Amino acid sequence: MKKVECIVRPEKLEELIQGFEELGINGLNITQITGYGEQKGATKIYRGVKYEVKLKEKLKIEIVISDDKVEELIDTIVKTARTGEVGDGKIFIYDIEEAIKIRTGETGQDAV
Amino acid sequence: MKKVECIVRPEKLEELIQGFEELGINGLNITQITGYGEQKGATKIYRGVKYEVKLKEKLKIEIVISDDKVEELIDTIVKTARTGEVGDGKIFIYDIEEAIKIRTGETGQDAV
Amino acid sequence: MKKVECIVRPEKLEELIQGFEELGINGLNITQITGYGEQKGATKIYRGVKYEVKLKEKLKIEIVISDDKVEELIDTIVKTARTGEVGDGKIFIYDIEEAIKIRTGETGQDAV
Amino acid sequence: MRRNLFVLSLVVMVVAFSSTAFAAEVTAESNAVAINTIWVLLAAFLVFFMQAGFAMVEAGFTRAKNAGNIIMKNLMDFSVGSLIYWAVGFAFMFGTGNQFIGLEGFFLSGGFEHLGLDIPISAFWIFQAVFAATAATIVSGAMAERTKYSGYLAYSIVITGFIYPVVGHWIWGGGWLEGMGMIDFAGSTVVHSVGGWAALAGAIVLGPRIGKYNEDGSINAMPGHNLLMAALGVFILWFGWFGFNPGSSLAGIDLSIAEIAVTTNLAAAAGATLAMIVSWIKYGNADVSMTLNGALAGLVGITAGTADVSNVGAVIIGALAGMIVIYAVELIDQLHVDDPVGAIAVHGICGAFGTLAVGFLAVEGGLLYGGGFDLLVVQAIGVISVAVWTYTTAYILFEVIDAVIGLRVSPEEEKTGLDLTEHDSISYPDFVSPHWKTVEVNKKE
Amino acid sequence: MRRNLFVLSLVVMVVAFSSTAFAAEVTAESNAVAINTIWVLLAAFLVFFMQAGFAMVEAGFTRAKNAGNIIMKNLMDFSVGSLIYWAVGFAFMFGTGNQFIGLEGFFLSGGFEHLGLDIPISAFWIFQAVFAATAATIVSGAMAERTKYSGYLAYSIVITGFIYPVVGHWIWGGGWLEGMGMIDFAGSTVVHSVGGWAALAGAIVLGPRIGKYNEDGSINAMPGHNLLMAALGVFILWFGWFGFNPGSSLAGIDLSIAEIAVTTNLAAAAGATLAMIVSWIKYGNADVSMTLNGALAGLVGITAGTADVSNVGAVIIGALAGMIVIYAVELIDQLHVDDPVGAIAVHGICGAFGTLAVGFLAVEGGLLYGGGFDLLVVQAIGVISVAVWTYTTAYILFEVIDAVIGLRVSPEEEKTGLDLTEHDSISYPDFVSPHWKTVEVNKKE
Amino acid sequence: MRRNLFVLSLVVMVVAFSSTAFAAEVTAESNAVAINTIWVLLAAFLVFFMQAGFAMVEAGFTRAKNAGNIIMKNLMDFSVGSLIYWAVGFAFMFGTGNQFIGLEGFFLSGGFEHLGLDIPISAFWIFQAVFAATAATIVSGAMAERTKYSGYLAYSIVITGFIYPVVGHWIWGGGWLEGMGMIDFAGSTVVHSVGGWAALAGAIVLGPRIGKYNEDGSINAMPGHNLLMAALGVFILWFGWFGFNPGSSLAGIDLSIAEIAVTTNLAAAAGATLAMIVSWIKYGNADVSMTLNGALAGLVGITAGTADVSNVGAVIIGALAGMIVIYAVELIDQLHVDDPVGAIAVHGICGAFGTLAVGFLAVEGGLLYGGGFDLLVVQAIGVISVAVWTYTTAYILFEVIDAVIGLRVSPEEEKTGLDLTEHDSISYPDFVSPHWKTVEVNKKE
Ligand SMILES: Nc1ncnc2c1ncn2[C@@H]1O[C@H](COP(=O)(O)OP(=O)(O)O)[C@@H](O)[C@H]1O
Ligand SMILES: Nc1ncnc2c1ncn2[C@@H]1O[C@H](COP(=O)(O)OP(=O)(O)O)[C@@H](O)[C@H]1O
Ligand SMILES: Nc1ncnc2c1ncn2[C@@H]1O[C@H](COP(=O)(O)OP(=O)(O)O)[C@@H](O)[C@H]1O
Repeated sequence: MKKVECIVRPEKLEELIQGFEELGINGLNITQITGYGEQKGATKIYRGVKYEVKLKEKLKIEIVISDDKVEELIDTIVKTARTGEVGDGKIFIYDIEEAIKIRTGETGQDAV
Repeated sequence: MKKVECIVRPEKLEELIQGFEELGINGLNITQITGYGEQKGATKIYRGVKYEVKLKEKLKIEIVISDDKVEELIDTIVKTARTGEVGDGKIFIYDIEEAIKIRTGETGQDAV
Repeated sequence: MKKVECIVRPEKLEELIQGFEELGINGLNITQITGYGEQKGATKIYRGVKYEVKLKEKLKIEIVISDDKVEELIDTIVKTARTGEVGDGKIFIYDIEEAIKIRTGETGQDAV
Repeated sequence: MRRNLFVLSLVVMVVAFSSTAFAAEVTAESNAVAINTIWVLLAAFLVFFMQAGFAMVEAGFTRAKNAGNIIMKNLMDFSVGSLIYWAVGFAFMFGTGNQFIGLEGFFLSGGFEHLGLDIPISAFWIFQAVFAATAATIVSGAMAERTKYSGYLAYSIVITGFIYPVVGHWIWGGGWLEGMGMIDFAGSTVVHSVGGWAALAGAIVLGPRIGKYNEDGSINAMPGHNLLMAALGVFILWFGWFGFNPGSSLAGIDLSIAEIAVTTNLAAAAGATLAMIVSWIKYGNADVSMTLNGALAGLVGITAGTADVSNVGAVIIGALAGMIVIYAVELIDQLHVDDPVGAIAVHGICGAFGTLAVGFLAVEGGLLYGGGFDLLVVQAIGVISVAVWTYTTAYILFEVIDAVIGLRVSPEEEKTGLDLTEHDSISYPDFVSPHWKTVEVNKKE
Repeated sequence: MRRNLFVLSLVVMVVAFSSTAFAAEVTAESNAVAINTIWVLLAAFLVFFMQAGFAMVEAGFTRAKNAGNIIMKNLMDFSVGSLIYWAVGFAFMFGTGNQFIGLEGFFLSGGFEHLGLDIPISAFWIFQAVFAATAATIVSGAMAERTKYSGYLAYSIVITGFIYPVVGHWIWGGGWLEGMGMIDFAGSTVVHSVGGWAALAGAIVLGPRIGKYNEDGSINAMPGHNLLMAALGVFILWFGWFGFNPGSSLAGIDLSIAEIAVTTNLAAAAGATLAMIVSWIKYGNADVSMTLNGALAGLVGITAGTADVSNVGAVIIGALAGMIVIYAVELIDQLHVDDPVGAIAVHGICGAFGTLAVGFLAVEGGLLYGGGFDLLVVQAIGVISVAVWTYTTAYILFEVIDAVIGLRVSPEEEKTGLDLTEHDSISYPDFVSPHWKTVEVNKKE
Repeated sequence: MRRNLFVLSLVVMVVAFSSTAFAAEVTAESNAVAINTIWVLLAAFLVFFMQAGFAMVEAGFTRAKNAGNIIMKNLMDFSVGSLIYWAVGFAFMFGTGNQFIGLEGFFLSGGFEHLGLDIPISAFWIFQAVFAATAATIVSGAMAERTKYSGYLAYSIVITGFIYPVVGHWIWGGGWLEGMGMIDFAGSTVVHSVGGWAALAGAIVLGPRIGKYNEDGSINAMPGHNLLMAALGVFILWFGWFGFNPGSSLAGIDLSIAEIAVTTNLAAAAGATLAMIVSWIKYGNADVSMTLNGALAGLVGITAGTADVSNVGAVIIGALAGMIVIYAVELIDQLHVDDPVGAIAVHGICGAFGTLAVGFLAVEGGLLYGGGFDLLVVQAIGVISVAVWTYTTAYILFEVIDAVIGLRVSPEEEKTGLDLTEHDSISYPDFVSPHWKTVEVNKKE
C-alpha cells in the first residue's frame, strides 16, 4: 500500500475530487499548508512598507491506496492540477506498512 | 521506529490523550485536517440553497514510537476512537529511518 | 530521496528559512500543528478557573531532499532550532519512493 | 414639499395637544413636551442598541460553534418580545388593574391616562419595550451553548409577556412595592435582577454544559471564542446605558439627567477598575473577561440608585459591584451552576446589591445619610419578593417547557454545536475549514 | 471662556434667525427651531452609522478574501458620495428647477427658500446626504466579490450625483410624483428601491461569481465568512433606522415621531419573526441569514408608510415583507442573478412592496380604510416609474463603465480575492497563514 | 407613578434654576437650558462611544496575540481616567487658578460659576471627561504590542490627571493661550495633538517592536490581524465625531451646530478620498489601512476650525490632512519610530496641521480671508507650546516609569504576546488552536 501525497493549488481542489471520484477513490485527507519553491512570492504593501510574502498557500492531499492504482492516480493528479505556471506543486509517494480501519478493525487493503 | 498516524473524530481527542498517557506515551503531534470517505457529508442550507458539505473535520494524530510498542498503541486507538458509526477514521503505520531530538541531538529511540 | 520532517518552535521559522537558503534548499512545506512532549503546558486562568493548556503550538516543516544532503540539513536544523530549553522539537527522516513535479512531470531528484 | 407640509400640520397637532388656542403656535409647554419626547425616544434607541451589545458579549464569551444560535436568540428576544409586549406585556405592566397586575390596554388600545404622562404613549411604550427585551435577553447568556431553540423561544415569550411585566407593575406600574416607596429608578431589580434570577432558574434546570464539571467536582475552563467582540459588546452596553439610566427620567427638561449620566459613568468606571484590581490580586494578572464583567457590574449596580445617590455614592456602589461580581462568578461556578457569560452574577447578584445599596446611600432616606432603616427595609422586601416571584415562575416555566417541548439539545447536538444542529449554519466557514466550499455541488432540484 | 462667548453670540444668531426683535432672547419659536435642528442632526448621525451596518452585513455575508474590498467600497460610497452630493446631487434633488430635476444651488450655494424649512439648510443637507449615501451603498452588496474597484467608484459617483437625486426630486423635491400625492415618507422607494434596482442592473451586467451556478443550472451555496459580523451589522442598521424614519419628520416638535418609532420597530420585529417562521417551515430549521434579512425587509417595507399606517398596519407590512424576502431571495437566485447579500430582494422588492402597501394600509386614503383606489394607483405609478428610471439609467451606466473602464475583475483576480488583487491587502493575515509574516524581510529601498 | 412625580418635582427644579417666579412653569429660558443640556449629554455619549472605535482600530491594526491587552488598555484609559479626571483633572483644567493651571473644584466640589455655563456642571463635566479619555487612549495605539501593562496604567493616570488638563486650561479653561485668542474649537490641539505628542514620546522611549526594523535599516511590515474590525472602528469614530465637534458648541440652541456637522463630514470625506487617491498613485493600488487613516486624519484636521471655516475650507483641510497622513506615516516609520496604528501621524501631525490651517482658513481672521498674520501666529504659538509641553512631560514621565515600574515587557513576553503574558488570556482560542480546550482537566484545588 502506498500513500500518495500531493501539494496542489487550493483552487484545484474541486476538480481533483471529481477526478478521484471518477477513479473510484473515495477517501482522502486534506491539510492546509504554506510552502515555497521556485514560485516567486507576491509583493504587498502595508502602510507604505513593501514586503514579500514568501510562503504561498497550498493544499496537501493525502490518499492511501493499493500499489496497483498508484500509477493512474498520479496521472489524474498531474493532468488535473497542472496549469503550466510555476507553483503547480509536487507529488510524493511513500510506502505504508499497515492501514487499519478503526470502525471495523479491518486491515490492509480492506481498510481504505 | 514507526510513525503511527491516526485520523480520528475531533471529539475523541481528550479520551485518546488519556489513553496514551496510561500507555506511557508522552509525545505527539496534532494536525487539523478535513477528509472524506464512506461517511456521508451533511446537508446544509444557506440562503435557500441546499448543499452537501463533503469534507468532514478530523484530527490527524502522529506518534513516533519504538517498533515493539506499536501493537498496544493501535489497540488503544481502536478501542478509544471507535463509535461504530461510519467516519471513525483510519490508522496508518509508516517506517521511520531516523529521529533526532533537537534539544540534545540524541537520535533513535532516545529522541522520542 | 528522503523527507526530512522537523517539528520546531514557530518563532524559529525565519531563521530556519535563512539557513535553508544558504544550503541551497529552495522548497518546503509548513503545517501548523499542536503537540506535546516533555514540555510542560502553560497554566492560564479563565473566569476564575485555572487550567493547563497541554498542547503547544509548533510548526512542522517538511523538506524532500536527495539522500546525500540529508546530513547537512539535519545539522542546520539542529543548530538553528536549538534553544536548549525543553520543547525544541524533533526531526524525523522518512524514505520517499518517488517524487513528481506536477508542472513538468519530471520525477525523482529533478522534481524537487 | 410634502414633508414640510407635514411638519406644519404637526405643529398644529402639537398645539392641539397642549390645548393652546392659537393654531400653528408653539409654546413653552409644547416645547417642553417635545424636549421630553425626543429625549425619551433617543434614550430608547440607545437602549435598543444594547441588544447588539448583549449579542456580542454572549457570542464572544462562548464558542464559535454556537455563535449563530446566540444571534438568533437575541434577535428573537427582541423581535418576538416586541410583539408580545405590544400585545399583552405593556398592558399587564402599566394598564389599570390591581396591586399585582395591570389588566387593560392590550395592543396599546388606550386607557393609560392614569400614568399622567406628558409625552405620547407611543414614546413611553417604545422606551418600556426595549427595557422588557433587555430583561429577556439577559437569560440567553446563562443558557448558552445547550438550550433547544424552540424551548428558548417559548421561555422568551413568557418572560416578556408575563413574568417581567408583573414585576414592572409592582415597582413602576402602580403596584404594591411602588406604594411602599421602593426606589428602583432605572431597574437594577425590575430589569436586571429579573433577568438574573430567571437566568439562575434556567441554568439550574438545564444543567451544565458537557465537559464543564468533572466527576471529582473540579471545574474546566471553556474560554469564549472572541474576546474582542465581547469587549465591543461591553462598550456598546455602556453606551446604551446612557439611554437606560438618564432616559428613565422620562423628561429632558429634568436637568437631573446630567447628574444621572455622571453617576452612571462613575459607577461603571469604578466597577471596571476594582474588578481589574481584584482579579490582579487574586489571579496574579489583570483579567480581561472579569474586568469586562466588572464594568457591567458597576452599571447594573448603579441603575437603581442613579438618581438618588451622590457621585461618591456611585463610586462606592460601582466599586463594590466590581468586587462582588468576581466572587459571585466563582461562587456560582463552584455551585456547579454553569453560566458561560456570568449573567447571574452580573445582573442577578449585582442588581440585588445595587437595589439594597440605595437603602444605605440614597441622599434622601439612606441609612448612611441618617434616613434610618425604613428605606432599606423596603428595598430588601422588594429585592426578596422579586427574587422569589421570578425564580419560582421561571423555574416552573422551564420545567414545563422541558416536559412539553424539550429544553435541552441532545449531547451529540451540543458537541457538534447549535449552529449546525439547530440552524444548519456555520458562522465562520472560512476559518473552520476554508476550502470545503469548493466541493459543494448542488444539483438542481 | 471662548466657547461660552460663542454660545452667547449664537443665541443672538438664533434670535435674528427667528426674526425676534430682542437680542439674546430665546423664544418659544427659536426653541422650536432648535428642537427641530438637534432632532434632524441626531437622526442624521444615526443614519450615518448605518454605513457601518451595511459594511458589516456585506462583509459578513461574503468571503474573507474580499472583506477589505467591501470596506473600501462602503467607505468611498460615503466619502466620495458626500463630496458629489454637496457639489451637485443636492441641487439636482432640491434646487428649484422643473418637474423632473432641480437646477440650482450647487455647492450649497443657496436658493433653497422655497423648501420652507425652519431648520438651517446645513442640517437638512446632512440629513439628505446620509440618505443619498445609503442608496449608493446598497448596490455594493449585490456586486460584491467580483467588481473592479475603479469601475465601482465611477458608478458610485453617478448614482449619488445624478440617478438618485432625480428620483428624490420627483418624490421629495417638488417633482411630478410629489405633485400627484405619492406617499413615501422616509424612502422605501426613493432610497431603498433605487438602491435595489441599481443593484439588479449591476448584478445582471456583471454576471454571477465564478462557481455560483453550474452548467446544469443548479446553484452552489457560497456562505459568507462571518455571520456574527453580519448580525452586528443588522443591529446597527436597525438602530440607525430609528434616525432614518423618525428623523424624516424633520421636526422634533412633531410628536408623531413617537408613533413613527413604534411602527418602525413593530415592522422590523414582525419581519424578523415571520422570516424565521417561514424559513423554519421551508428548510426545517430557523435560518440565521434569512432571519437577519427578514428584519431588514420589515424595516425597508415600513419606511414608506411609517407615518401613515397604524401599529397593526405596521405589523402586517413587516410580516409580509419578512415572508416576501425569502421567496424573493430564492427567485432571484433561480434566475441566476447573483446577489451575495440579498440586496435586490431586501431593498428593491421589499421597498416596492412597502410603497404599494401604503395604498392599502394608509389610515387616510388607503384602500382597506375605504380610501378607494386613488392612492394605490399613485403609489403604483411611483413604484413603476422609479423602477424603470433607475434600472434603465443604471444598466446603461454599468455597460458604459464596462466598455470604458472595465466593470469586472479577471477570473484569476476573482479567485485570488479582491483584497489581494485590488488592494494588495489581506484582511485577516493571522488566520489565513499565521506565520508568513515572519519571513518578510524588506530591504531598504 | 413614582417617575412621573419625579418629573414634576424636577420641573420645579428647572424653574428654580432659571430663576422664574412661578412653580411648575416652563419658560423659553428653561427650555433653552434643557435643549442645551440634552444636546451636550447626547454629544458626550457619542464621544464616549469613540472609545469602542479606538479599541477596534487599535486591535484591528495589531496582531491577534495582543488584542486582549489593547482592550484592557482602552477600557482602563476610560475607567481609571474617569475617576482621576473627576478627582483632580477637571479641577486643574477648569477650576479657578492662574494662567497655567486651575486649582479649585476637586471632586466636582463646586466653584465653577466663573465658567458662566447655563447647563448643569455635571453635563459639562461628563462632556469634558470623555474628551480627556480620548486624549489618553490615542497613546495606547502607538505603544501597542510591547508596553508593560502596569507601566501603561501609570502613564494613563498622569496624562488624564495632569498633562492634558494643563493644556486644556491654557486653551479652554481661561489660560494664557485662550487669552491670546487661539482658536481650537473642539480640540485638534487640546485633545488630538496632546495624544499624538505623548504617543511620540512613548514610542521613542519604548523603542520599536522586535523584528520591525532590520540591521541594515530596512523596515518590515507587521500587518494587523483584522482589517474589518479596524474599519468598524473608523466608522464608530466618525459617528462619535458628530458628538465631538458639534457637541463642543455646548449649546443645542446654537444653530451653528448644523454647519459644524457639515464641515466635520466634508473634511472626513475629503480626507478618506484623498488618502485613497494618493495611496493609489504611490503604491499602485487603493490602500485599505491608509484610506481608513485618511478619514481619521480629515476628522482630526477639521476639529480645530470646524466652527470657523467654510465648507470649501473644510474640504481643503480634510484633503490636505488625508494626503499629509500618508507621508507622515511613512516618515515616522523611516525615522524608526514604531507606531503600529499611525497615532502620531493622525493625531499629532494632522492635529497640528488642522490648528495651523485655521490661521489660513478661518472666515474671520484667516490669512486667506484677508485677516492678516495675527491669528496664524497665535495658532502657531499654541501648536508649538502644546507640543513642547506634552512631549517634554510625557518623555520624562515615560522615563520615570521605565526606571521605577518598567515600561516594556521582556523580549520573550513580547514574542509570546501580551494577552498570554500580561493577562493569562487568549482572545481567539478557537482559531489559534481549536482543539486544545478538550485536553484541559482542572483538578479541584
Ligand atoms: N523540496 C521540497 N520539499 C517539499 N515541498 C516542496 C519542495 N519543493 C516545493 N515544494 C512544495 O511545492 C510547491 C510548489 O513548488 P514550486 O517549486 O514553487 O513550483 P513547481 O512545483 O511548479 O516547480 C511549494 O509551494 C511547496 O509547497
Ligand atoms: N483512502 C484514504 N486515504 C487517506 N485517508 C482516508 C482514506 N479513506 C478515509 N480516510 C480518512 O478517514 C476518515 C474516515 O473515513 P470514512 O470512510 O468516512 O469512515 P470509516 O473509516 O468509518 O469507514 C475520512 O474522513 C478521511 O479523513
Ligand atoms: N513521540 C513523538 N511523536 C511525535 N511528535 C513528538 C513526539 N514527542 C514529541 N513530539 C513533538 O515534539 C515537540 C517537542 O517535544 P518535547 O518533548 O516537548 O521537547 P524536546 O523535544 O525538547 O524534548 C512536541 O511538542 C511534539 O510536537
